[in-house]
Formats: sequence, structure tokens, C-alpha cells
Amino acid sequence: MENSAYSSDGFSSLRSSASGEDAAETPGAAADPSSPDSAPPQDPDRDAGYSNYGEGSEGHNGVPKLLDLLDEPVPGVGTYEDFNTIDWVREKSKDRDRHREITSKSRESLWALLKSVTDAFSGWLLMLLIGLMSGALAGGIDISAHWMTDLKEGLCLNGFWFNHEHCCWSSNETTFQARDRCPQWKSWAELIIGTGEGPFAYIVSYLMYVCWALLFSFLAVSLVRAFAPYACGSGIPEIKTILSGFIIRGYLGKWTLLIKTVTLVLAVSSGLSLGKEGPLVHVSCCCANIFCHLFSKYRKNEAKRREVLSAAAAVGVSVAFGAPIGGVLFSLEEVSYYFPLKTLWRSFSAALVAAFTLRSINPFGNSRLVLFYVEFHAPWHLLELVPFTLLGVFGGLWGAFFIRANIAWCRRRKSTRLGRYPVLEVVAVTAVTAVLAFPNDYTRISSSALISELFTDCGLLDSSKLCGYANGSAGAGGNALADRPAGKGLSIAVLQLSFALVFKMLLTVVTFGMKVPSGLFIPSMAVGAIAGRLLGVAMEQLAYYHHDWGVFSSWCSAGADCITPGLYAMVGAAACLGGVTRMTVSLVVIMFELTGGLEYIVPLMAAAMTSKWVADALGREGIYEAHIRLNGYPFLEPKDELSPETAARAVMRPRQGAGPLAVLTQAGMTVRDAEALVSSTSFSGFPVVVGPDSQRLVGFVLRRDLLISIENARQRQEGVTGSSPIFFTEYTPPQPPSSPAPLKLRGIMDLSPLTLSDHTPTDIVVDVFRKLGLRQCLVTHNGRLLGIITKKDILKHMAEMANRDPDSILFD
Amino acid sequence: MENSAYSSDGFSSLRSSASGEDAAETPGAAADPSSPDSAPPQDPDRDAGYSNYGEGSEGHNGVPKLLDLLDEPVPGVGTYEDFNTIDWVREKSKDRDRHREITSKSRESLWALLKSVTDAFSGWLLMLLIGLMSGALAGGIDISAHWMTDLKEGLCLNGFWFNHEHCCWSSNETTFQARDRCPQWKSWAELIIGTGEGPFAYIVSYLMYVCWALLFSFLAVSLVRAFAPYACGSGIPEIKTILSGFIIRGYLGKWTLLIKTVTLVLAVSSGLSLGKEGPLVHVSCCCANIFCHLFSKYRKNEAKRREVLSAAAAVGVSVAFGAPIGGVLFSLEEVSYYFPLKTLWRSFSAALVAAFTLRSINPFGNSRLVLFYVEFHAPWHLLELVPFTLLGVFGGLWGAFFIRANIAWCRRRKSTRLGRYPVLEVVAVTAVTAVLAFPNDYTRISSSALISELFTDCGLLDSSKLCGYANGSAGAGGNALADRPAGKGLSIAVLQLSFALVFKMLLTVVTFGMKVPSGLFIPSMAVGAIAGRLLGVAMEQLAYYHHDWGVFSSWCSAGADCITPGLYAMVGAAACLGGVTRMTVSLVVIMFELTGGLEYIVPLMAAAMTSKWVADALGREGIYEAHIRLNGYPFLEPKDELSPETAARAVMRPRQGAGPLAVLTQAGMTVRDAEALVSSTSFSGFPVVVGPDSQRLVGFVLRRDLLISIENARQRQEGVTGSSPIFFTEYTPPQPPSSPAPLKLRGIMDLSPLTLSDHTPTDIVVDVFRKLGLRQCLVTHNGRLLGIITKKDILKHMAEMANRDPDSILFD
Amino acid sequence: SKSFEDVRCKCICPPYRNISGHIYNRNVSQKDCNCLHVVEPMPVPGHDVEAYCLLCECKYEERSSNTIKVTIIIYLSVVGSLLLYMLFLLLVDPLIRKQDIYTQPLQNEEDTEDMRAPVEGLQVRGSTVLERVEGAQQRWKKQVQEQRKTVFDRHKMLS
Amino acid sequence: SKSFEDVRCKCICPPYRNISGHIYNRNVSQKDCNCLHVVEPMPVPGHDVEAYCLLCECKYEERSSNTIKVTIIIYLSVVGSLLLYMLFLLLVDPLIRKQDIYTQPLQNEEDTEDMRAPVEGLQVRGSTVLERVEGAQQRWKKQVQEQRKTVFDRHKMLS
Repeated sequence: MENSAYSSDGFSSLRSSASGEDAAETPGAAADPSSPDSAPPQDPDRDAGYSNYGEGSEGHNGVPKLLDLLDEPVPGVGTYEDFNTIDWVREKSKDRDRHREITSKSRESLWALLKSVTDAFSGWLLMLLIGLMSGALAGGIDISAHWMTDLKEGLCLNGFWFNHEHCCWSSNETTFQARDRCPQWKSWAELIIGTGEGPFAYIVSYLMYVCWALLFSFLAVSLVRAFAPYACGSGIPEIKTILSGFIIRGYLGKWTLLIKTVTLVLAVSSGLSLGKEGPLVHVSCCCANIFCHLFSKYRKNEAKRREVLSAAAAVGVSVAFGAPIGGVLFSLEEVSYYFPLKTLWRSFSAALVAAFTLRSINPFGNSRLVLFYVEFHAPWHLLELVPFTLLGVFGGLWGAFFIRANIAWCRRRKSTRLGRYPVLEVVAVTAVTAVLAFPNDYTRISSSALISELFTDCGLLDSSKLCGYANGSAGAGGNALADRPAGKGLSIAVLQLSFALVFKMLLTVVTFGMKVPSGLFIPSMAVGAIAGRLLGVAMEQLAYYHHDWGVFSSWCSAGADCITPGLYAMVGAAACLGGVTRMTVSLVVIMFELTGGLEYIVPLMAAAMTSKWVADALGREGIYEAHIRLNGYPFLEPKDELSPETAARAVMRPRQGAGPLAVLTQAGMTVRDAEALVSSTSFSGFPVVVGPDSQRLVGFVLRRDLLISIENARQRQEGVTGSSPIFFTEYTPPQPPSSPAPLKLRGIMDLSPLTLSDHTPTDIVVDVFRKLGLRQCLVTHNGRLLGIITKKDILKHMAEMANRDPDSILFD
Repeated sequence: MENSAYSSDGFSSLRSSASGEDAAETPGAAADPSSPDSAPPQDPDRDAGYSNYGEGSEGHNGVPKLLDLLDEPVPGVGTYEDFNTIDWVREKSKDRDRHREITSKSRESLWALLKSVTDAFSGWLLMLLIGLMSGALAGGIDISAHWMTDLKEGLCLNGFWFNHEHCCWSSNETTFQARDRCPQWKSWAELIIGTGEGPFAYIVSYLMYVCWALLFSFLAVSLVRAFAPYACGSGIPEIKTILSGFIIRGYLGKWTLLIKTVTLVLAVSSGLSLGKEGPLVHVSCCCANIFCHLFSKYRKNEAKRREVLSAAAAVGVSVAFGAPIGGVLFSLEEVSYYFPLKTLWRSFSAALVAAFTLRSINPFGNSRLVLFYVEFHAPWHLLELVPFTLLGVFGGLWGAFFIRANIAWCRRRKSTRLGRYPVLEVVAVTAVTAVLAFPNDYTRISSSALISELFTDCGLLDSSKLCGYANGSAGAGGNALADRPAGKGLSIAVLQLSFALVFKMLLTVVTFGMKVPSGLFIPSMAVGAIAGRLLGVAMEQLAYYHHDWGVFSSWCSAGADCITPGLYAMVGAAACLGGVTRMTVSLVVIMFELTGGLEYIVPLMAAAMTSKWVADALGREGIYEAHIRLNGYPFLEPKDELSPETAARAVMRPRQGAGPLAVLTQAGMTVRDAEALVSSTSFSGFPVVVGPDSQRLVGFVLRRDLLISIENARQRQEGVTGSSPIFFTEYTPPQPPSSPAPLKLRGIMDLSPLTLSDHTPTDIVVDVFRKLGLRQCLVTHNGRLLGIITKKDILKHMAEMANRDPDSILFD
Repeated sequence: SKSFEDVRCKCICPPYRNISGHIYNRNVSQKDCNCLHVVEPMPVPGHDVEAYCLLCECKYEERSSNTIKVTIIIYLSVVGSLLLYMLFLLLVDPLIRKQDIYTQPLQNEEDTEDMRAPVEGLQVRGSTVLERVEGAQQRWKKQVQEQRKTVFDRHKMLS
Repeated sequence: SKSFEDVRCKCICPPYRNISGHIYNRNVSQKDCNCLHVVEPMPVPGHDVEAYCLLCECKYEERSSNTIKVTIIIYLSVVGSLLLYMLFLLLVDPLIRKQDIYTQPLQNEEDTEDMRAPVEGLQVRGSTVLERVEGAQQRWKKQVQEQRKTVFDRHKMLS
């Protein structure tokens, strides 16, 4: 039997959800009868509304009559199980009914009017709260991570809570060359053996560095394992899936928020090759979900809540990069599924509020929102687009390689013994990272500090090794940095950077996907920035030694500063990030907000586009889609994939000739019949037809609703037994007085399930599912019911068409 | 009979379209058999594809058999008439089939592979072309309009083609006070009577000013009337409607482009209270449409073309404001209907290309893309949000007032005698404008120059009257502009600005909607900038005279420059523009790109949001929606309006009890029957049912396709007469040899029309129409066909629900 | 390629002590665009130069006078030819073909047989180039008339 | 409210002639944050001051050391309490209730009667506050266990 396709895999979790701790996280649990304050969902109104217009076609235009059963609504009807997909149409319809009721009531009394105004503004209030909270959390994370990263090096004697920079904040003992040294800051070697010089001190520092890194990562993975396993990973693939309508209970809960926030700091501080951007999106979404409980409008409606979550994703990126517009576009381009205009405005406001909260916290002490803010405004020449495009190609290649390697590694983790030792894995990777990272200056510092250094252009004021030009510090006065052959400092730096590039590339592959919170924006950008800076320095030296070449003579006149290696680093970072995530516009806008000028949009766009094209040519999916597919989440991609042309009948269940479809009839079945049908199959819904002979469709009933209603009626309604007839019709025919009481279930039936013809091309079916956010859809031929198509069927069909294993689609 | 609702109003235009001059503008005309080079549309493939899966449910799994008739496709089938709505589902399905065919062919030969690569990149090439062309046109318009505006004042002796500023470009005779005077530039008074001073010279200048203005506007309206009536107005409401799927032949044609470009310059130069931003969007869309002919992918597919047009709208705003990101967001927020991610990337690239083309043309000679670029970066205090919000309230009030007044005026023009004299109206309004504008310095200059002056903050370098502070030029040295009481110059300027405010407010109302190209971004911004500047000056003086007030003492310490009137002007401009158009995010981003700093995002957002809320409270629609409604275009707004709850059966035609639905049967009708049915009704499509007794739905046939096919068969197919039977079935039953040849029409039937249950709530029906872009949809009850819903029915129903006249919906 | 006239360095110097504000304008390269090179003669004694120059703001600007010239000339010629053509259509054309005017209003009524229009269109087209142009012009005129009716007379569109 | 330590004006002066680069750091107000006020002692003679100061770059920066202190202390205490709680759950809890561990695996099998779960949940809840907390903790623990199974054992989620 093929029919099991429409079974509910997540059914076993219903119990746990109904008694879950994070009860208020889903409307299903919110309707738990044990919590007296949670009002019943809006079903009675909705059903009353339906029955208002639900006369039969025979023209019974009688007065609307409420169904007996639904005078007291059954709790749980209209909710979802864990690991299931919501029905957007139903949710939006519910919200409209709720809104309608509030509006109609608001004319009655002043109190109701006030309530309706509050209701209208609750969305904005929610945005304000999310912005404030996310900004505050991001600020806290920045400060803590900065401090803990420096803790690996040493301690501040002024006050242990200061990091290295703030320890030397008001010190006058810093020198131009070693501008971060001050007597208040003691390295571990100085604290332990009393001196910071010599090989012994180096060994002590090395040991301490590794030990702290191991401690941090061990703590992180232990906390994740003990309190909130959902807090691991980047979170963006899951949030993408959730936004498309999937339900993962507890994924956005209080504990996840707490643990993710705490362990993110630990993970970042441990020096692992990971960033905090993806997890910050997850943190924002958790905040949003938690604040949603305050407003019944959002608590009870899965679709409305997803609008808020889309805005929260924008907030996450906004605080991660200090780029509110870029955040909104990221949410629009990369994460969101349903993004109405209202959400656009709201997410923009929330992103702004968050950015300004973060700015007022001022985590870096320089009124900037990120560590790597670009301050140069050097012009670029049109011919430089060639190296920028090359960087784009590099970014695309790196993106494709990274995705393949990381997916292969994650699959290995999933299927082999590797996956059984998550704690050991994290500790081992940390050990390797720390041991390899310490000797190299550019890997010892945190990735964002590295990016910051690479993005900075060399000026007179810089003392970085990267600016170690031969006549750099010869003090020629004026803007004398124009002619610059590489000095010894730069040569060493280039060598170190090359090692750092290889190091980052390899370690990021194994790090992303470990059981600690990990984002990959920063590592990807670091890889790109290193590559870009190297190319920039190479170009610069080329131009210096070959002034006379035709290509250079036009823009590199002697004495003019014609190539900006920092710009190359920026373009490289954009290219690599673009290759991995396949973002384009949002990436460019984020970079634009980092630089605050339109000058560099064209180089960035060229690199991002090239990178996307190259990466797309090597593998269609971005890293997030690849992880979604690896995990088998039910996610319908917006990209139109070109499959061979098939029609709806090829997708639907039951397959042709594979036995009849399990249906209910609108009259003539008893409770026992229905229960038998339900227990003999595992479908999560049943069509209701006119009669056993006529396959004409009347409506659709969900398994969960049916079971809950029958259960409830048996317990509470007098006279309902196994032999009671079930009616889905509007009017119950009069029953003989001796027979058991009839059970009227029209209220739980969806009177308007979407139907498609069996000739509908699959492309159109996919389009309809995506755009309307359907969960299932019925297939008819010439008006007769033929079968049913669920989201899972479509995903399986698409997997088959792409020659992948259709059983990789796990959830429904 | 209510049934006429589904009649085709635009039917009479079919003839004219088929023989139209702008033949290549629509696929309908492209399939004109008279043009031998136009390949037939993709229908044969599509139909072949359909019939592949189009076996009956009886299980005839035979080999796919091409229908006789469709071996040679009938030209015209699958196209649309003028003033009709496209079917997005059908168009997208057509495109997918085309794509599929190209992909499958590409494996066969190298040439086909090359073609498929070209096809894939044609979209990007198109974007490049649109960007280049739009940028070039915008540059030309800027230069010409600048020149012609100055022509009203005088002439350059260096070369008549220089405007005032460029005339004095290299002059050394300019002074600090009168920095625009130079001997090369002669005013008309100087040229005619030899002197520029004295009352007589003033009168001569006055007269020349008015005469030039009248001449320009007369030329503009005459050219519009003579060559391209569609070139008048702003164009954004129409483009919005076109993007939602409406067809207006010739609206985006070559002549419209030429005339709009030419007359836009004339209209702007005439000094009328109008801007060039809306028309630039129209110009870009015309470019896009014309370039679409170069690529068969876009020429033949209305849906694909609309994707390109969405990008073109972004390009238009990008060149109008030099704001590529803002343009993309404008297209997304305000104009577009269907905006997939691919379009996001493409429109961004196109907007960038256009902006850089414009920059390389450098129309203003200062490497800026707009006349009003903001260069100050003064900080603002949190308390200043109060006046900013007040500006938002003003903007909202002005927006609501403007929309009401303008709509009332336009309705008057539509219904009374006023509309009969378009030329006279334009000339009269120009006369009034010019006569009133000349005496006031701030209305004599062009609106964008005014905005530029108002946005500029007073510095030591300025000599504007607005900076006429009492000690301003007393030369205190240093940054001594901190303490500044108003001087005499400022008082006069404030008075003049107040008059200019009233002037602009009143004249914009009557100007927008005249029969010349007219945008309202610039006039709205001018109104807001004046109001904002006035408030800013008032605040400044308040702070100066009341240093000791608690509110000021915290941020206005003596000697500090605490209030920036230019910022107020900017915020006011944003607020007024927001009130009129109801943009929010795109507006803020445009302003952000004008200033290039994140500092002012919060004030701008506060003002834009307040303005939107206030304006929404006073009237739900923005100016573009109001004009769409006024003109009765079929546009389904994305906003969810809250109508009383009704079901599909209340919307559908025929109404209950209003006679049967006109249907075709799948077999058993003759050609004559079909022709009689078609001519006796005016529906533009007919459902096909199984038989006369069984109302079970088989498919849907469009009137136009049916007529064309029958006509074609009668002319070309042997033996088809009036008594030939028509078959919509897969297999034709064998006919007796003497009977007339059967006509097989399954090929033109849509086998998978969307059906909805009659119980479906209207909200969901509207959602389905909007999201899938349907043209019509069939209503069933328990599997039986009941009626049909068209887009027009929905719009009429919505109008009824909102207590408006449903007959205001004119087009289908 | 840049002509001498197409670059300028403009320095605006505000009032300073008893020297009134002044604007200096010179054709120098971007490198030399600073107060010291452009402000000539220097109005202040040597030791005050630095203070004075700090107040001045110098901007380097480029334009292309050829672009301006070409744009304006193209624009004027386009407007001119459009005007001529309009006058031709208004004055000369009606004299040449009087009969067309009378047949046209009739055509607008006969909307019933639309389906044959494409086929007719095929036959109407002449074979010589002149006739084709003629035909195209006729069709275009009809379309404009249709538009004019929609916009100006029936007020169905564009408010 | 700003403490003396929380503002600084940092001037970075690059090497100039034979003077090596230097960094100056002073607590002055934003107004006074310029080379003349911060660079002390001035390493160059009077007539060179202007040239030297043009090369220096001064930045005014603010921070809130209280925010930093509070953040770090809160963070450390949260981590500390989480660690303690984890240790408690790992070491102490199993000793207290041994029987619970054996019943738990059984419950995961009985998935058929889900519908009664909410009703049961109602009765399980005790009346005293302690029992309620207990119940909540039990439910939470079950949920975490479920999550742990999904993520770590079955590898169904989060790769």
C-alpha cells in the first residue's frame, strides 16, 4: 500500500505537546483545558460564521442555527501537532473572523472600542518589545563575548570585568607600535610566572589559551545537551522551515533562548571558527515568540505569529551587522515565506529600534554597531572590476566547495558513529582549532577582529603588520603612503594570512553543524576577506613594480595611491558570503550599510553576482537549503525547478489502481465506523463525500479534529455511543426516539477544501501550494473525487523527479 | 439579467488591436498572421503537453495523440484583447513549457545549447539595456529641463545650449552675495531693453516668463493630444494596474515613450507644480516594454514581461532620485503585484546600471544624481522627535486633504464640461501659475531647486536669504553660527515661504491629473520641505530666545548649534510625500540614500509612520489607489479590507435563481449551437460540462479562442459546416461517412480550471484570486457546477460591500 | 579628452575679519584643487593664510559641455520635427484625403466581425514600400484616434 | 552621570620628521577633543604645531563601565547557576527518585491514547505550589529528553 504516505509521522508527539512545559508556545497547547485563563480559540465564531452561509444548494434560506455540539467548543479542535504543517488559509481565515468580531463589538461599548484599538496597535507594540529585547541581548552578547575572548589571553587588574581594550581605555602608557599594551592588563604568563617574555611564558600562554578554549566549548556543548538541544546549530534552516508553516514545539521557547544566548557567548569565545549572526536570528525569533504570548492575536494564530517571526529575523541580522535595511532585505530574500507589506514596515521599525537599542548600549565603545566598520572612501577604477570578478569566482568556488564538504560531513555525522559523541566531537575540534590557532597572529584573534583589521586600509596612523611597507614608517610626511613596496612586515603578514586562509577554510567545514550555536557569516567573510586582502596586496605590488604597464598607467600615475587592499578584502568577504548563502541584494545592502556610501555598490554587486552564478553552476542550493534537505524538513522552495511535465494525478495518493481512497460519507456512518476507519489508516485527514456511491465532495475533516470531537462527545454528550450515527449534513433527519443520539460534526468539517483537476500540471499544483500555503488539496476528475495531494506528496514527487531518495522527506 | 457582468467591455477594441501600429507590443498582435517573422506562440507544445496527460478517467492510457486541428496552431488562440486581464497561471505555465522545450532541445545540438544559454541570460541582458537606456533618457531629461527652465529667465551668450549655472561655469566674475550672476548670462530684459534693472525691466522679465511658460505648456499638451494621449498623467496608477495583469495596448509603446520624454521636459520647464518622478517610471517601463520585443521569451509572455516591468519601475525611481535601493523597495512596496526573488536581483542590477549611467552623464555637473543632495551630518536630540512627529501629522493631514481635493477635482473634470477643454485647462492653469509664481523668489525657481535650497543647512559659506541671521555675516570667525537670532533677510524669506506654501498646496491639487505628464513626488516634497523649514526656523528662534527653558537647556547649551532647519525640511518632505503616497520603507530608504547616513533614519521613520497613520485614519487609500478606483481599473488591492462575511455563492454569477449558467457540453453540440450560444451572450468564457443533465465540470473555453477556432476551421478545414458536431472529448466517436466533419476543440479547452466550493468565504476567494493571479474561477457545490466568478465580479462585490457604486468598475 | 573649459575648481571663501566673502574659480587638475593653488591673489598676509584657507571650501567639478550641447540640440530638433509633423497632420493631411474622414466614423460601429480583421489586415497591406508605410501610418492614426477618444472624450482612462 | 573614566579623547599622531608616532589619551569633554588640548607636551616647536596637528587624528569616545560590569556579572551568574542546576540534575536528582527513571521509557511507547492526555494533565497537577512546580519540572524534563532524542540520538533534526 502506498497510502501510508499521508500518515502523520509526528503523531506520537501529541501527548508530549499537550502536557509540554512550553505550553503557551503553540495554540494547540494554549487551548489546554487545564489552564483556566486561556480562552477557547475562535472556532465558535468561525463556525457560526460558516453556518450563516452554509445552506445547502437546495435553497434552505433559514435562520442560521448553531450546532448543538459547538455551543461549547471542543478544546483542541483547530490546533496542530508537533512536526506538522499549518494550513495558512485556515489560519488567516480564523484571524479575519477574530478581527471582524472585534470590529463589530467595538461599536457596542467604549471598553470594546478601546480593546479594538489596543488590538490594532498590539503589532506595533510587539515590534517595539522585540526590538528592545533583541538589541539588549545582542549588546550583552557582544560585551560578554568580547570579554571572554580576551579572557583566554589574560585578565584586567582594574576590574576583572574589563576586556583588553577597555582595560587600557584611559591608560596613557600605550605606545604607537604596541598600542594595545598597558600595565593594567596582565597576560596569564605574567600572572602565573611573573614575566610575559621568553619561551616559557609563551608556553604558559599557549597552554592557558588551549585550556580556556576547551573549557568554554565543553561548557557550551554540555549546557546545550543538558537543557536545550534545540539551541545548537545556526537555526536559520529551521527558522526558514518554521516560517514556511512547519511546527517545531519548543524550538523558539524560553529555554532555547536562554541557552542559546549563554552558549553562543561561550562558543564564540572558545575561538572556534563560527560566528554569532545566524544564532542571533534565532535569538530574535525566540524573543518574538515569547512576546507573542502577551497578545492573544498572535498567541492563537500560527499565521499571524509567522509574520512576527519574519520581522524578528530581520531584527536578528540588523543587530548582527548594524544594518537595519539589510536585515529587512535578508528576511525578505533569504528567510521569509510569506512577507506582506505590513510585515515590511513592521520589520523595518523593529530592526531600527533594535539597532538603536544596541547603539545606546554601545558594546564596542566607539558608537559603532559592529566591530568591522569601513571608513575609507577611496575611489576605484573601472579596470579593477576584473580582480573583483575574480574574487567573485573564488567566492563561488569556495561556496560550492564548502556546501558540498559540509553536507558530506554532516551526513557522515548523521549516519555513522561520529554522531554518537557530540561532546567529544566539539572538544576535539576545539582542541585542534586552539592548538593550530595560537601560533598564528591572525588566527589567534577572533574572526571579527581579523575581519576588522583586514577591512582597514593602511594609513599613516596604522601600525599593523599589514601596513609594513618598506618606506611606510620612514616618515616622508604628507600623504606619502602612495608609493609602497612591500616591506618585511608585510611579507610575514602575507605568509601568515595564507596559512590562516587554509586553516579557516578547513576548520569551518567541520565546525558548522556541531552541537553548539554556530553561524557561518563571520567565518565565510573571514575567508573572503583574507583572500581579498591577499589579492589586493598582490595587485598593489604589481602596480608598484609595473607602473609602466598600459593597464596601470591610466589610473596609477606615480605618486598616486591607486589600489586599496581593504576594499579588496571587503569585496572578497561579500563574494564568499554570497557563494555560501546565495544572497545578493541583502548582502550588498548590508555591505552598503557597513560602508555608508554608494561608491562600492558596483564592485560588491559584481562580486556577489559572479559568486552566485559560479556557485549556482556548481550546485543549485545554498547552505540553508542544503541543510533543510539534509534534515528532510517539509519546505517548498520558491525557485521553480524544471521537472519533467507531469499532472496532478501522478502526484496524488492513492496512486491509480492502488485501491480506493479512505473517505467518510456525510450521513450513514456510525461513530464506530468512523473510529474503525481512523484506526485502520494513518492519514491525517479524510474527505467527506455525498454518499458511498457518489464520489462528490462535500468537505474535509482532519483526523485530529475528528478524534477529539468524538472523544469529547462520548464523554460529555448524553447518549452518544458507538452506534450513534454521524452527520456532516446541515440538518439531521429526525431519529426514532429509541436510537442513540446522533453526533453532528458539520462544525469541524472544512466546507471549502481546495480542489484541483487531475489534469492540472504539477508545476501549477506546486505554485498553488506555495502561494496559498496549503497543507493538502483534493484532486477531482470531472467533478468526482479521485485522490488527495499533501505537501509531503509534492516534496516526495519533486525528490523523485530530481533522482533523490523520496524517503528523505521525513516530516509531514 | 445580471449575467452581463461577465461581458467583455473591451471587445470592440479587438479589431483595432489586431491591426494596431504597435503590433509587437502585445503577444496578441505578435501572433498576427500578416507578420511572417513572428513565430506562432507556444500553444502547440503546451497543448501537446496537456494531451500527454489528458486521458479520460476511464483509463485510456494510449499514446499521446495530437489533435488534428492543432497540427497547425490557430493564430490568435491564447492571446488577450485590449482592456482585459491576463491569466497569470496560464502565462506562467506557457513559460514553463517553453523553458522545458528549450532545455530538452539543448541536449541535441551545440546551436540549441547556445540558444538555451542565450535564453537564460537574456533577462540580464535586458536589464542592462533598460538600465542604460533609462539612465541616458533621464540624463537627457535632466539636462533639457534644466536648460529650458532657465530659458524662461534668459539666454547664455557663450552658447545657447548652456543653462544659467553652466553659463557661469568658469566665470570669475561671480561674487559671494550674487553667486549666480555672470556677464555671459543675459536675462531677457537685458537682451530686449538693454538693462536688467528697474521696473520696466521687471515687467519685461515678467512677461517673458509668463509667455515662455504658456508656450511650453501649450506645446506639451498639444503634442500629447496629437500623438500619444496615453502619455499624459503620472502613469503610476496605470502601471500598477498593468503589473497586476491588465492589458492597455499602446500604453507602453514607442510613441508614448517619445512623447512622454519630450513633453515631460516641456511640462517641467513650464513651471507648473509637477515633478518628473512618476513620468520617469512610465518612461522606464516603456523602455522595458520596447526592449522586450528583442527577446521572444518576453515578447510572447505577458507574465514574464510584467516581471521585467516591475524591475523597470525600480529603475525609474532609481534615476529620479539617484536611489537604487530605494527604487527597488518602491517597486516592491508601491507598484508591483508579483515580485519574485529573481526580479529583486534583476531590478537591483538594472537600477544600479541606470544610476551609474546617469552619473556618467553627470547632468548637474557635480557628480550627484539629484539636485537635492543632503550634505550635513548634524546630530539631533531625542526631544526633537516631538516636532518631527508634528511634521508627520502635518504630512498626513496634507496627504488626506490633497487626495480628497484632487479626486474631487478629477471627478469634476471627468463628469462636467471642464473635461472637454483639456488644452484650455492646461494653458489656464499655467497662466495662473506663472503669474502668481514670478513675484515670489521661492516659487519662481523650479521645485527641485527650491527643495535643494531648503534642504541645505546654513553655514558660513551660504549667502541664501534663508541664512540671513542677524549676526550671520558679521564675521565672528570660527564656527560662530551657533547663536543666531533671525535677521531681516530671514524674516522676509519666512514670509515668502509661507506664501509659497499656500501657492504650492492649492496649485498642486488642480495640476495633478491634467493632460500633461505630471508627477507629484516633487510638489509634495516641496510642500513638506517648506513646512518643515518654517517649523525648523521657528524651533531655532524659540531655542535662541528661551535658552533657559528646561527642554532646551539639556541640549542647547549657549554657543552650541542645536537645531538644524535643513533637517526639518527633509523630515517634512518625507512626511508629506508619505501622506500622499502612503509609502514608508521605500521613502525612508530613498531619503537615506540622499543623505547617505544612518543618523536620520529614526526622525524620518517617525515622520513617515505618523504621516501614514494620520492619513490612513482620514482616508484609506493613497493617491494611486484613489486614481485607480476613480478610473475603474480592475485592481485587487493587497490590503485585506474587512467586509462583512459572505461566501463565494454571493459573489458568483448567475445569482441564485437568476437563470441557468451558459455552458457548453463536451459532446453533442453543433457548430451552429455553439455560435448561437456565443452570440446570444456576452460572456468571455464558457465552462464545458459532461452533458446537459450532469453539471459536472470538464473544462473551460474562452470566448475568443472558441470564435477564432471555429472561424479558422470553417475557412481552412474541409467539411466543417454549421451542422458539424463539436467535441471536447479526447476521442471522437466514429461518425457516419455522410455527416459533416467533426470539429475537435479539446486543444483550446483549459483542462484544469480552478474550482472553489460555494461555501468558500469571500476573503479566501479574494486571496486566491490575488495570489494566483486568476482571471476567473468556477464555483461548485458538492462537485456540481454552480456558477462562475470573475475578477470583475469580485471588484463589484467589494465595491458593493463598501457602499460604492459597483458600476464604477469599468474594465474586465 | 577633457576640454579646458570642462573642469573647474571652485573655492568659496566666507567673510573673514574685514575681508568680504569671495568665490574663486580656476581650471586646475583635481590634485591641485585646494585653497593654496586656487585663491589668487591671496587676500591675507602670509601668517593668516592657513586660518583663511581652513574656512574656504574647495570643490573640484567636471562637466561635459559636449554632452550638454548634443543633448539640447537633439532635443530641440526632436521637438521641432514633432511640431512640423503635427502641423502637417493638422493642416495638410486633411486636404489631401477628404474621403477618409467620412468613412472612419462608420468603421467604429461595425464591431461584430472582429474575427476577420487579421485576415483583412493581410490583404490591405500593399506590396510597395510606400504603400506599406502608408498603411502603417493609417493604422497608427486610427490607434491614436482610439486613444484620444478613450482619454479625452469618453474619459474612461487617465481620469 | 558619566564617570570620569568613561570618556576619553584619543589622539593618534603618526611619525613626523624625527619624532616617532605617539598615542595621547585624555579625559576631556567632546568640545575640547582636539589636538591642541590633548597632545601634551607638544613635541614640536610652536610654528610646527599646526602641521603636526593636521596629521594627528583625534577621536572622542564614550563607554559605560557600569553597563560592562553589570553585563559581565549577570552573565557569569547565569552561567554559574545553570552549571549548578546541571550538576544537581546530573548527580543529586537521580539519587532522590530512582523509580522515575524506570517508568519513563515506558511512557514513550504508549502513543495511542493521546486524546486523553490533556484531561490527565489536569488531574496530575497538584494543588500546592510545590507540587505544581514539581509537575512543571517533570513536564519540562520530558520535553528536553524528547528534544535530546530527536537531535542527538535519532539525528532527525539539526543535522
